[in-house]
Amino acid sequence: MSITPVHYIAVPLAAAFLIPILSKFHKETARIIPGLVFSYFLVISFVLMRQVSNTGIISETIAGWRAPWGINLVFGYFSGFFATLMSVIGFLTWLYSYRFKLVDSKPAMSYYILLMMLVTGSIGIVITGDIFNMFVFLEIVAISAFSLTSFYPGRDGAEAAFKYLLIASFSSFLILLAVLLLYTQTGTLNIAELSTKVHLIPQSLKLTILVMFVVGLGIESELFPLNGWAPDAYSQAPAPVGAVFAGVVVKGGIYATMRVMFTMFDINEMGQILLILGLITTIIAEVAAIKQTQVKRMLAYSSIGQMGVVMMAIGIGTEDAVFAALFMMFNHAIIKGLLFFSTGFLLHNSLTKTIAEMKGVAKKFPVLSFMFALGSFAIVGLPPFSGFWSKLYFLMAAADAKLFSMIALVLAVSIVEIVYYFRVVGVMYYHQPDESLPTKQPGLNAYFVMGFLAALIIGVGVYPDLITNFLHAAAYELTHKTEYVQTVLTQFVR
Amino acid sequence: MEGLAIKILGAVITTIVAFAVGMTYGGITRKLTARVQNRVGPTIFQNFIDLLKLQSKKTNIYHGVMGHFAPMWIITAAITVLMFIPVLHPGTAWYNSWFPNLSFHGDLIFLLYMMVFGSLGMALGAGQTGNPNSAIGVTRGLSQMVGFEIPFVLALVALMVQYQTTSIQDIMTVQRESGVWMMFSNPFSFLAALFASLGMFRYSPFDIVGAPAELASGPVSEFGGKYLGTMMSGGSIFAFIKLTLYVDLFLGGAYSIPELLIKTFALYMIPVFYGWVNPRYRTEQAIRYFWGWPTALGVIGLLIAIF
Amino acid sequence: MNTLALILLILFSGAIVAFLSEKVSKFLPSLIAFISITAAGILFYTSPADVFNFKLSMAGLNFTLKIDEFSRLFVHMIIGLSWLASMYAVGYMQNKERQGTFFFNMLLSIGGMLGIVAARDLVSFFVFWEIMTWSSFLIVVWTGADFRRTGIWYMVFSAMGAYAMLMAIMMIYSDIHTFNIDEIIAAIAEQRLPHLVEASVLLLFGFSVKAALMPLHVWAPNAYTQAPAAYTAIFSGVLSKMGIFGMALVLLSMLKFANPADFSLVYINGFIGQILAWLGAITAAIATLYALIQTDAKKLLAYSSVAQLGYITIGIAIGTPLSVMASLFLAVLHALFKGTLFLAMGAVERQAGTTDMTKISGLIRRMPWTFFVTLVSIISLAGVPPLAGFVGKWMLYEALITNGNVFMVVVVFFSSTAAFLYSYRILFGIFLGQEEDDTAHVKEAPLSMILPMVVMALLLIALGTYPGLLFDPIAQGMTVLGFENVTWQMTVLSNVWGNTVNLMYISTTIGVAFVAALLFLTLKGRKGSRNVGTKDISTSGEIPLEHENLTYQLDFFKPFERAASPLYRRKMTKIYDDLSNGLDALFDFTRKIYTGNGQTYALYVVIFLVALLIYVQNTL
Amino acid sequence: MCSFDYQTIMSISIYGSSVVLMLLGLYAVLVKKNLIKIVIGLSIVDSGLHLLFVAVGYLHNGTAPIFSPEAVDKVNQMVDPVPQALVLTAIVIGFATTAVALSLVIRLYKHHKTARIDQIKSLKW
Repeated sequence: MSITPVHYIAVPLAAAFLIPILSKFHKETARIIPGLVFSYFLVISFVLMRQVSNTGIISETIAGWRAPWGINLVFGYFSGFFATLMSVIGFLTWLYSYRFKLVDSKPAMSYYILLMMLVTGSIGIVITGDIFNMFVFLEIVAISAFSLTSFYPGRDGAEAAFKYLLIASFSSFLILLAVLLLYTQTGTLNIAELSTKVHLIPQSLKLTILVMFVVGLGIESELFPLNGWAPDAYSQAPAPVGAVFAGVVVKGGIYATMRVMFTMFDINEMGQILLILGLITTIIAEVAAIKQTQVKRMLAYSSIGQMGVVMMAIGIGTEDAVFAALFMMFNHAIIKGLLFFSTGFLLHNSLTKTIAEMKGVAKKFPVLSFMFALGSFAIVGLPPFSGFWSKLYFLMAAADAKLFSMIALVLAVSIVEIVYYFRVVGVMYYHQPDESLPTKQPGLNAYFVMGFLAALIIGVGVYPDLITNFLHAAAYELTHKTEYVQTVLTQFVR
Repeated sequence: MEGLAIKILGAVITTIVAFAVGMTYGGITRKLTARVQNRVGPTIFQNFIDLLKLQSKKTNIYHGVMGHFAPMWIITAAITVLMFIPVLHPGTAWYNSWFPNLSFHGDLIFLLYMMVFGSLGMALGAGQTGNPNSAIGVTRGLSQMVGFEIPFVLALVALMVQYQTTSIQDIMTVQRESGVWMMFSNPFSFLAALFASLGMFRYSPFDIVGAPAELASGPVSEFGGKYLGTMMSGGSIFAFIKLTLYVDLFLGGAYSIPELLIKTFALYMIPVFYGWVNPRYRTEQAIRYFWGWPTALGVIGLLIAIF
Repeated sequence: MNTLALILLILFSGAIVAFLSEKVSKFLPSLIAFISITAAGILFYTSPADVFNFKLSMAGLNFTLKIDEFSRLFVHMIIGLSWLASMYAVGYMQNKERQGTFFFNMLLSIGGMLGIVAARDLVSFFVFWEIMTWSSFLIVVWTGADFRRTGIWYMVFSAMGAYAMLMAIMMIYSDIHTFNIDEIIAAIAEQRLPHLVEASVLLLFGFSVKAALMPLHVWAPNAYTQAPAAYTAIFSGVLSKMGIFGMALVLLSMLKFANPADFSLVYINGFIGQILAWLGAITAAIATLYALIQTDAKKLLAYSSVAQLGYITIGIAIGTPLSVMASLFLAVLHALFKGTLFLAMGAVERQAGTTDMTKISGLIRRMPWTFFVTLVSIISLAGVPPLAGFVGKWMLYEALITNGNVFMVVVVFFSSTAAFLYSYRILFGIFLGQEEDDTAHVKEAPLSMILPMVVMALLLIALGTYPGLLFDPIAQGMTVLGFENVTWQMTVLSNVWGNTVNLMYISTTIGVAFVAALLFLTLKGRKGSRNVGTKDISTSGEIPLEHENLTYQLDFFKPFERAASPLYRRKMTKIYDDLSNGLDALFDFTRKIYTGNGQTYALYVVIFLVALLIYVQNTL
Repeated sequence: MCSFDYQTIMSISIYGSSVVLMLLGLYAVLVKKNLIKIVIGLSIVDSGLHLLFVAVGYLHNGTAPIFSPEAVDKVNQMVDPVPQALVLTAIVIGFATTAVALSLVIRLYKHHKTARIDQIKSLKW
């Protein structure tokens, strides 16, 4: 039974179905099965990536219907990078939250199912070749994200989830409308065929569709006017879910935007607008972050800011810029993951989760606070860590495009970033802890996860070639869509 | 070898001459001041008498190492600066060759710094003695020094820039060849330097450093016997040095000892006259005084020198 | 394995080992740090000159590290001073905790500095610059005192400087698509760099932050005071020279090589040079004024470092062979005497508990060696003849006068005369005056702390009469930069107009006169003299009581401060405080956009959609 | 002259009604303060969109797109099946979202004791 992309979706759905039944007999299964699923994800992505490296893009048809009619799954370097990243983050989150219990001791079955659905939905977005199918996966991700945000029974969880739902339903409405208009004009839903037929659409209608896509997906990838829901959702979700939001869910939205911008439509029309949007997002997010008193809300704003910079790189549109965007997303996923994981335990028992509560935490949790400090040094972009290289490549791409005022703004904003990250590190290390601090040390699995992420950050930082040529191939594949269209459409000639 | 012997002999003679002239000028000034205040006043050689008395003291107390070194710093500084001042033009008179000016014609910037060497040494010694008065005196002396250095430097820089040299010997040769004293060729710099000299001699209006009544003679208040004697002789050599410096820079330098004596005495009388009629300035008034008109004159002199 | 890479590897791995070894025993990190620096030093001095270049291509960029003659001078400084400081730190850090982090960051910043000096391409230059910055940041906040004002301000200013530099690097990259410095210089010579002016201004901005020039010096006093004294010696002695190295790189190698035919380039270089020189002069003057009124010795020294850096910047900015030589000579000298002074202050702090001059006085009897070392370095700091400081100052003045910027000479002279004031202040404040009762128990600092200080003091004395020892490496370095014939002899200084100062004569005369006076006074007064303590003084009659301490410490230069009061009125920190408060209010305003009401977010989405549609329809 | 034959009237009315439905729903979501009214507005918008989906695939007196032996020649008479498939999924998704929304409204009401959205903004700035 050879491994194909469809396993990414079939296996978790089956598992999601089995868990409630099995957990009737034995409580622990709810915890073990998602682990198996995620490790199977790792195996799939490893095998498929090896297959991609020697045979190029894999395009798999489902249910026998060939490309333009049936739904097909495409797994190239570009989608492969996202899928692998998401499965790694998913696996690490599962391992980190292995001991995770809802308030009482009963293992939170719903938490594990929803986590699995979240990661599967995102991977679905990434590997599907059909635009409506992508919409469906977007909705799966959205719904599981609503319920995860409102996971804690407290008051704010419900409020954050409702706001998220309200805005996300706008996004689904817009995307659905755009898909419909596309279908009426081109008569097909397959992305590859759409890219060949999109020039038939009259210009004004094409622009409307493009705008709907940008706004719809912009809500998912947290662009400025549309990201009202994001800070609330991140801060109310449990810490591991925050890492999944930052590492996986946002990436899905941005992947969809890139696929729409680069493969379906022609980028240089909307590039300028995306550039400006990204810039405004970064500035406002970082500026809001410095004024935050709650740690997770601050991390939320900072990840919106990082995504703004990624959106700017996409706006520039050259292959180097896309490479920088991918590298930044990779860095953001692992560093933000580390930050969320370490804050998860540092603020385990504090209700308000404010920065003041982290006073003098380094004395009681030396390793955790070291991890947080390492994360904040890396995300700010200081040299020996991986954050520096992605910032450098982004600036080089922007310099090639002669956007100096933009570079200046990005650098100014990263100074703001330095201030609020180092302020937190200062509070952690250089204040006396009040005795009431609970000394509940995290389990071994959490240490392993954080250690792996820290090693990854330092490893990529010291020797970035580990992933740069892999990312160059992904960027090349995105910006030169002919190969993508060929493999998908030639299917039905054979 | 033979030249070296002459040089050493010349050095000793210069020191003696400087010491003698410095002391007698001190005595004359005390005599004149007394006369002005219509009292008889001590003999001209009163300074020598005081010195002998001090040196003859058998026991003297000292307050630790730095206190012991303070007088040596002053006398060393005095002798060193003396060595680098060209006292007389290399002229016809037989004894001119005795007044050595070491091979490199005495650089102006070196002199500016060397004068501070002495006062810093004394300040350290004064500090070691533990007497608060001496410390207060030192601070006033240093602050005042910052005051009068500005016009002094303005004047010197004007000279240096105009004649493209930093050595006194060249300035003397310029005056010798052109026949015009520097006093007349750039008067503003001369005036600025003159005002600065008022501060330099720490004579009456600017004598807050060792204000006799208030600070019990300031920095030197804890030194007695031989130490005070050495300091006095060092001080008088410094007086002679400053006078010859001014003569060399602005009054065309002297060809013979008598001419040198006349010019230096004339210059010395200016601060003395000025001192008789002025009450003592407080430190910030002194500084403001020096940063006022003298600096303006110096700047004008400098502007003239440049264009 | 290339020796240069090996040296850097030793330092960085030494840092990690030192960090981990703290768990093993409290005493280990300082030993490991000392050993790794000695190893790096031995490796550097024993291997031949041409072996020091190292190419690495990684992540699509190629990095070249090469130590040429000019950077060799800075490497001498770095290794020499950090070796002595690490020897000192073995004693100084004895009973402090968290030594692991301290030595980790110390070695990291030393490695960073070596990297900067050896970097021949802008990216590795920037990488090492950032490593140096954040490792020195971690040491500045090591004691944890006053984290916000000292630590965050230091990091923000260095980040501003670093990112200005990064912006300049990107501008250069966008023009000629390379980071290699030699190629950039070639491109400048052929006018293929349209962004030259903006890039060089930004680079100089970055470097003047590190060299603490006037408007950007605000972080320096606090940072130098808060950092532990063992590191401050390196911090103010050598780390600030990286800014000078950078300025030399931009002004002397980049802009200098622009061919003079193109009037604009020569004009730019001259113009920028003049502004920078004037900035240096004003920094020197104002910093010296602020140094006067300090009561804490380390803060006083910090301001004096800012002033000395001002002199060095003037030298570099003027650009004539004599002025560059003067500034390099002063740079090395400043590393020596400022290093010694900070180490001495560390010794005083360790033995007497504090360096606040209003609390301790009269330590000369208790700590004679520290006093001797401070005396020697203060004399050379003030520039008084027998010692090396005079040589540097003389060359700087000659350069300024012969180059014709006379008003700058006056400003520099004013600040160096005022320097005498704070030189005396620090000597008197700590060592002279009457003894405090509670410092009676103070003992002299241990040998491992005294040794490095005495070595540096002896070096200062030697350089006083034989500056040639230092002129030789400087001259070689300057020939690499392109200054043809720099005339120097072992003991004679000469300027363009032919005036010379023979240091041998000066020293011998001073020596002879001093010995003569010494003999005269000690021999003559030997039998009768009596050594009395500082309490037996004639204060117009009354005899001071036993416990009463009459030392004059408070408002030491009040009269001078009153006289120069207009200069003290404008405080630079106030401007930055207002700026940060203004920004804070602006940030608070912008975050109010997220009102919290779900419906308003929905409204934002709809309005944005309509606006985008209208915009897109009629523009594209 | 535009002949208002029966077919155009039908299509215009369907498209028109779907647009009206959408605007109506949008109005409810943006203006109405009560949470439940907002959720209802959302479902109205969804139903408007589903109507549009179906209308797109509509063919005047077309037949159901089922291949039976006698219907093989009437292919061009068949109604386009793809939008209908899409609308089914869209309806299910709309239903799921509304279900989650209502459960959230219940919990919000339990905590905040109010159903007005402008009073539920403890998470701000």
